[in-house]
Amino acid sequence: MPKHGAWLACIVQSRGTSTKNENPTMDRRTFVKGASLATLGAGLLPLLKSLPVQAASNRPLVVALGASINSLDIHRSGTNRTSYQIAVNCYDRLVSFGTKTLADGSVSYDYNTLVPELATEWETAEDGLSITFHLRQDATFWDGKPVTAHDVKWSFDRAVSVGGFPTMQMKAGSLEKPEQFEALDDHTFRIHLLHPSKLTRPDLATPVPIVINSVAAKAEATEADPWATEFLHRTALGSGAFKVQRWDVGQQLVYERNDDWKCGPLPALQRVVIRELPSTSTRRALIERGDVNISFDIPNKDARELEAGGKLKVVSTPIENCLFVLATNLDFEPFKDKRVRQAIAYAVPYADIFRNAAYERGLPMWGAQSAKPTEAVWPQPFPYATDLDKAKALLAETDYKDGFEVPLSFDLGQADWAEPTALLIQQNLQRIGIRTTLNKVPGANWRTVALVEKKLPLHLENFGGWLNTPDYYFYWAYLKGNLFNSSNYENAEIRQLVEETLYMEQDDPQYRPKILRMIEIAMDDVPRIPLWQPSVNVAMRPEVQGYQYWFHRQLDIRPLTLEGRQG
Amino acid sequence: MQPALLDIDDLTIEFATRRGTVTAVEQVRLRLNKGETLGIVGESGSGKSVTSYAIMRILDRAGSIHRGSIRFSGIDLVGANERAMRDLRGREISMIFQNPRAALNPIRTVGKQIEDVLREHAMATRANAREKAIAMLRAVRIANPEGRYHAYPFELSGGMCQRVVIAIALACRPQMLIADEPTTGLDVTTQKAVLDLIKDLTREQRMATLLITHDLGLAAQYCDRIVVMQKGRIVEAADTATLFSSPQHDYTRRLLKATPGPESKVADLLPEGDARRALASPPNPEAPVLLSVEGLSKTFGAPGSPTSHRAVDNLSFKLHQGESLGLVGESGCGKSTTSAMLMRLLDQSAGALWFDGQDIGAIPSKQFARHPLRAQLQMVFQDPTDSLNPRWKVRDAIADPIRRLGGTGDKAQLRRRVEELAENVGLPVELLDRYPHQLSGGQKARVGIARAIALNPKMLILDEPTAALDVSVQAVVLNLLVDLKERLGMSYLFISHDLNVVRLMCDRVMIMQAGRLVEEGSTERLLNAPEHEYTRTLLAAIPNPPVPASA
Amino acid sequence: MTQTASTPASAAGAQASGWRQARYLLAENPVSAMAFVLFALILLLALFGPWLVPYDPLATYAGEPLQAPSAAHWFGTDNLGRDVFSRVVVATRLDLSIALVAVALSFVFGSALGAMAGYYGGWIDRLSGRLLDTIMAFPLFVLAMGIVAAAGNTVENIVYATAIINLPFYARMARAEVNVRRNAGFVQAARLSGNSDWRILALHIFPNTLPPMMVQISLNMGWAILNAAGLSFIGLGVRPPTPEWGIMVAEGANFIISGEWWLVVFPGAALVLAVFTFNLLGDGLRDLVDPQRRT
Amino acid sequence: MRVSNKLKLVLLRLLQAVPALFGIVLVSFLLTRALPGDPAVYFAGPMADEQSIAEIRQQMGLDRPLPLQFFSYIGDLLQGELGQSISTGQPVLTELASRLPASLELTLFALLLSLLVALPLGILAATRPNSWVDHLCRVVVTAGVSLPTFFTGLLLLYIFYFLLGWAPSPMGRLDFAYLPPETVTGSFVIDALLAGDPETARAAFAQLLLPAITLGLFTLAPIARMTRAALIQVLEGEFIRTARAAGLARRKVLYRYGLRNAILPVITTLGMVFSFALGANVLVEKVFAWPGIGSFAVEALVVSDYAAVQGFVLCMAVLFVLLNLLIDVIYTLVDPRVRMES
Repeated sequence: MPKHGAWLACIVQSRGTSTKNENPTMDRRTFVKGASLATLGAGLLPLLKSLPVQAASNRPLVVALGASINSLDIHRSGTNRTSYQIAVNCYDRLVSFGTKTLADGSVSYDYNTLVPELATEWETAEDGLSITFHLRQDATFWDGKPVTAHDVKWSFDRAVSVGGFPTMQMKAGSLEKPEQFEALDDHTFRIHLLHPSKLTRPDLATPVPIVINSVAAKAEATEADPWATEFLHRTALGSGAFKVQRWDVGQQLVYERNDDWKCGPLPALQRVVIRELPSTSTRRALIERGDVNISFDIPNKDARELEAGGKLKVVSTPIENCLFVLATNLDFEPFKDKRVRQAIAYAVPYADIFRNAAYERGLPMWGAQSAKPTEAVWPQPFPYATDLDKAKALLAETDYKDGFEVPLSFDLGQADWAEPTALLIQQNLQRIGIRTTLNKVPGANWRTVALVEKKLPLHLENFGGWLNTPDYYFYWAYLKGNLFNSSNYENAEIRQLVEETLYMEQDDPQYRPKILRMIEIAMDDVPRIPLWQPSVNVAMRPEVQGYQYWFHRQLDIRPLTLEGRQG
Repeated sequence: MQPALLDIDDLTIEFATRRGTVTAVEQVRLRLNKGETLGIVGESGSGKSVTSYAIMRILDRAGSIHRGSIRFSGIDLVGANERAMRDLRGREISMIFQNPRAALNPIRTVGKQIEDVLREHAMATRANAREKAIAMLRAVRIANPEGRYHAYPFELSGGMCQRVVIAIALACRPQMLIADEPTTGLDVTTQKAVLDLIKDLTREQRMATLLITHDLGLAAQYCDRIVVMQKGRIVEAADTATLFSSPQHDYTRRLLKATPGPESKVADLLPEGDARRALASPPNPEAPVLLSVEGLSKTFGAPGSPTSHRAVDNLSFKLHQGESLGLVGESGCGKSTTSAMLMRLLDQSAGALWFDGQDIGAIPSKQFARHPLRAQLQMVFQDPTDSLNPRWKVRDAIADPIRRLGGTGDKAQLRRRVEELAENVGLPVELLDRYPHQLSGGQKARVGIARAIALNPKMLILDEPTAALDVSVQAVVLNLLVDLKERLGMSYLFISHDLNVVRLMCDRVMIMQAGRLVEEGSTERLLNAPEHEYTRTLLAAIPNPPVPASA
Repeated sequence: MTQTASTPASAAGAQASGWRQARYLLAENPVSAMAFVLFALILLLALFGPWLVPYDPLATYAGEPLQAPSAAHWFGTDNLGRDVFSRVVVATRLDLSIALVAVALSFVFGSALGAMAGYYGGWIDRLSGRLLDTIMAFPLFVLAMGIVAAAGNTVENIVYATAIINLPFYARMARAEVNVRRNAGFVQAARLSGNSDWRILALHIFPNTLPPMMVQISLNMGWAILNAAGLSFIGLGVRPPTPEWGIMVAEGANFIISGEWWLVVFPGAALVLAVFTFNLLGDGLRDLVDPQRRT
Repeated sequence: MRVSNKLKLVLLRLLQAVPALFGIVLVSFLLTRALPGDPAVYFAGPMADEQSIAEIRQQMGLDRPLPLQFFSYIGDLLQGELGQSISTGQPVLTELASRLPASLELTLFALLLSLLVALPLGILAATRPNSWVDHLCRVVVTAGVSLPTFFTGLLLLYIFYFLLGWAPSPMGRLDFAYLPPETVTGSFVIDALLAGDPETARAAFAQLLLPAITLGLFTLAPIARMTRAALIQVLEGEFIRTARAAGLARRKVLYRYGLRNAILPVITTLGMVFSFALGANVLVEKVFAWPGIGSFAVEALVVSDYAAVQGFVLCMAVLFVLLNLLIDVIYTLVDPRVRMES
């Protein structure tokens, strides 16, 4: 237990320090210096060893992935999460997040630092209602065409117009209409804001607002398809650090370095192969045998065992703003009673779950000492721990002292953690008289029944917000009608608080108390019972360096290096 | 005396079965000289085929030569290894089997099959194999041998197939030919042609022949000497004339008697004093007509189409009460189709059927099953094994028609009736609770008869009722049928290809060829003074044993 | 070549009781004998399994998770500390039921359809032929998946799906077996005895098609279990925590690389043994019922 | 005359398959519509709200009544349009075209391996029925069919790749160090050989081996058993006795007379096994990351990817029809009697 506490403290602390650095714009010189250093580090070292490993240098970096890349266009509907890496590696945004070193020595993106990517600098207008970006002069698309503000305008217009996920994500940053975007000249771009929001700038660093080669794209557009979605679906038209050399759908994607990349230090790797390998066992065998360099997003069990094995580097980073929760549905009669929800919160065998489903990867989210939060951070442990007597006592106060029956559902696609968790919960609920039957819901159906129709009485859910603020999480998960509030939970005060804080800067003096109040209600009402904060686990061969954790949970291959090999 | 070509001494063959060892052949001795034809005659189970397999050393896995010696041209065949045997087979000793079509590889052209043997024994090279094969086909008198070379067995008639088998057997000019029931299942005319061919070819090549048959008449006609086997032992051996004129062994005498000849009566088939001997009363020409058939025809396939085939063509006849009418013809002549139509199992294409004054031809076969007249028209089937449901006990098989049509609901009464029927057909009552596979062929035939007469039908069609039976069993069954007819006053339509049996059983005979009636008349007249060419051919083809002198 | 030896003997052997026949065959064929013993064992476990096992098969933490086989846990423990031995034993009943019911269903409906098609021919035959063609032309495993996915993830649906995809095999077989007998002598005789078509089909012909069908049945039993296992492997099987061999193997397979072999080997062995037993039983049964093998 | 007759016969057979194909189209359409998932929800992406889902549903035509959807589906089919897979984002036709060769290569090779083992086993068992060889064969092939493929697959992988390192890394059809050869037949091994690139052929072959063995083990049993049964029956045939009595050599009797006659039921079995294996190697494909048609179908089914499932089923049905036709042709070549009947 103290171990987790310490870990938690570190993160809270690092977060605390970085929030002090308020200036989102970064000195350009600092950046360039950092960049040249990185280039030097990446370029010089391998040079010394280049001769003996010449033969091996043809070998690219190989990444094993469980999921499939189904599109090269993040704006297209139906594009899956795995495909977002194309947006990261092949396209540039105006800005990106900086990085920070975590307590365990691994490197993570830093939500609180924005660094230049296509834009070298940017300023917010006095009235706070527009942001002006100055683009680099030398950036070009792969076809040689310079990147201009018109490309940015077209790309942003596209993102807010195509509908579906990209439009939603843009909206989260209050970017809703094409009229908001203006190309002042070839290298100056302005965003007009509907209202000031703290989420606007970080939203620009997510994978969605990528800059597409609008000239080349428009050439492929048709009347029926004005945004060239069919073309961009299969062909990337970016300015990013890597080009797509080859894409065999369902098998592999090969990245090849764009040697003319200007928006950051030239990547050390020339070629990266993403292999799609559906079987976790196969992936484990491959990384252990050394036939792949990185196995991305591995199961918790493998992470623990491979780390213990000592031959591989395993990085497990708790996913920011993400929780695995046991969600109760308030449309289901017994769960309308808060005490029933609390009884369940006391019945959950947290430690067993953390040990046998999480394999102690991630952070525990139970056992807080006080029912009142003292830190305005999210997620944080809830004031519940396994206490069957208390659970029984609570349940006895309700109309359901003899228990009741309820199906406990989980997503088949998440069975690796959800199934053992569900089994352990099932057993403890049985002990307080709540009889559950386990219900595996196939992946396709899950979103429909759990999130859209919201009709699963009791289920395991894992929402994580890209934008790392508590209000953002609450917006999606605690407001009735919003997608990830699968509990149908509604609380007028929380709604009020979320509406007040959603656009509010985090340094606003009102922000902290409001967030604390929000969290306090969530802890008391517990429509969603946090189990633990999951982590994204990556196993790497020792020669792989430079891995960074990103909120989008995709591999950013740009900073990676292979030690002892020429890029 | 010159050394025999084949010399078998003290041959004993045993089979390992699940109930221990069974001796199939015991202490057999026989000799066969060059150019001689020896007949081995016996009923099923006598060990005659096993003996021949032992000579070829092609006994199946369970069988083994327990004792004795087989010497061929001085070579010890019992001790010879497989390689040596292979050299002998086909080149020195050849064998032909019954059921010629099954004896040929169905998916290889007959020419190739002859070539296989020639090439195996180095009697032909790749270059001249084809030519030699065609020569062989010509030698067995197959017309258009060049064309037939490419034929597959299914494209040839049964007789032709047997000629091909003979061609294979004789291709390498062996010294000895074993013919194991070579004509069983063939029509009489074909049988004669095939046997004549064998006789001619073996004589030409001075080959020794071992003819294995159940038919004494056949053996008499083609063999120089005959050995008679019973239950694995040789009971008598003599030259043909001696055997028929003065049979020594009891069994031989019984066999001779049971074989129908041109002069015999039904009762003669059984030994004198046998209680089962039956006497047929003379026909009564005054008896009323029971069944009247007019213009009966059956066409298969859509009329006018090239596949359409007229199986029965404009058949008309009458059957009187108490009469026994024979219907004779070779395979494919339309006998079975006719009987199916008469039985109302098959709808006719044209023609009228009057039975006992009722127009039964107007009743569709589908509806006849529950018709009151169903009980009056019954049938005894050719194959007693096939006609009994293997999963029904004998008792249930006999009781089935009574249950369905006899209206007997009372169990005890039914039981009594079944036992009475069993007694009537001479079936021991204790066999009633067995399954068909536990009965012998003769017993099965009796069950079939008992079932057919269970409802006291007025008319019985007997479709080759004894074709699958040994002669001694046939003798008993034929007597039984005569006896039943007398006692129950039935009319018989007796379908057969065996004119000798028909002569015994029938008052009148009809000869059928290719769906048409070619000749009809009283048995006496038709068999003694046939008018139609076809009838004469049929008669000429029957192998008749010499009349035993002692009879 | 056996004809000479067998024909006269068959009458003498009439009294050979079924037992003697069975004993002889089993002695002659030790593999079949083994299969019968194994089948008895499986039946025993299916009937009494829940009372024989040392632990509650559903209880987590019956021991430490992921322990290798030991005296306390013969087959080790799984990732939630459940006793693998208890789970394997208790699963027998469910697996056997799935196999039995699925096969029984496809047998009953398949053979009824096939028998009618074979007996009547004509449009019934053509219609059922088309229907079977349609089922056969489906990739069977995907059809089973589709049915279970569409109808819901329950044991009943798994059984129905398995029954449907096996149906054509029985129907074809029944059709062929009936077809060759529809004009057999004993059928003609039955017609002469005044039996209706239905009676002939049901009482005369159908019982005779049983021996080859028996073999098919026993072979399919194993196949049915494998089918359920395959469905489990892709997450469409029996719902947890119910122990079922297929799921256990499917989940256990993920532990092969990490070295926890007992999670897959024991349920896998049970599955193999069961399928194996059914397959061998099929051969044994054919020997028993095949009249040609009787002397 | 003869040739045109044959052609007519083939066309007739294809025509006869039309009702079955229509049945398949209808059943697969209804089956996919009965699947619980909502493709619009899936397609709309993780953050979509109800409005955007409704928009997408309309775009995909899923808001229209079923019969209308069916007719437009049939209309598309007749134009050769199979639709687009929502899960992979590719036209179904493209997916099938790229994945079918992989499945066919795997299945055919597995069957070849299986035949190479099963035929001799079957022959051995048939020539010595009820001997210890026979029993051993029985045990071996039964064990093969009793092992779930995903179990054998992972076990083989564990032993031959993970522990021994003999097998290449199980990463699909070809290691990324090699470029896939130009497509001629669709089989990497053959295409690489045709392109004169033995190195790539060898690599592709190495990738193929383990999954093929896994699948082959499973198909061993039906082939071996059918060979045994058919051969025993043929060897009891009278023409075999004739051949023996004519002194033909043992081998000639066994192969030219016995096996050639026994091969017909084996071919039928082979056809059944083939179509079964092609759909059922889903599990093998998953373990060996084989980009085949089976895993595609399963993924599609799990996400209610209508077009993909329907396309797959139709593709398999067409294959099935063609396969049966091929078997008929083989039958006619082997058995002259069939020629006659037709």
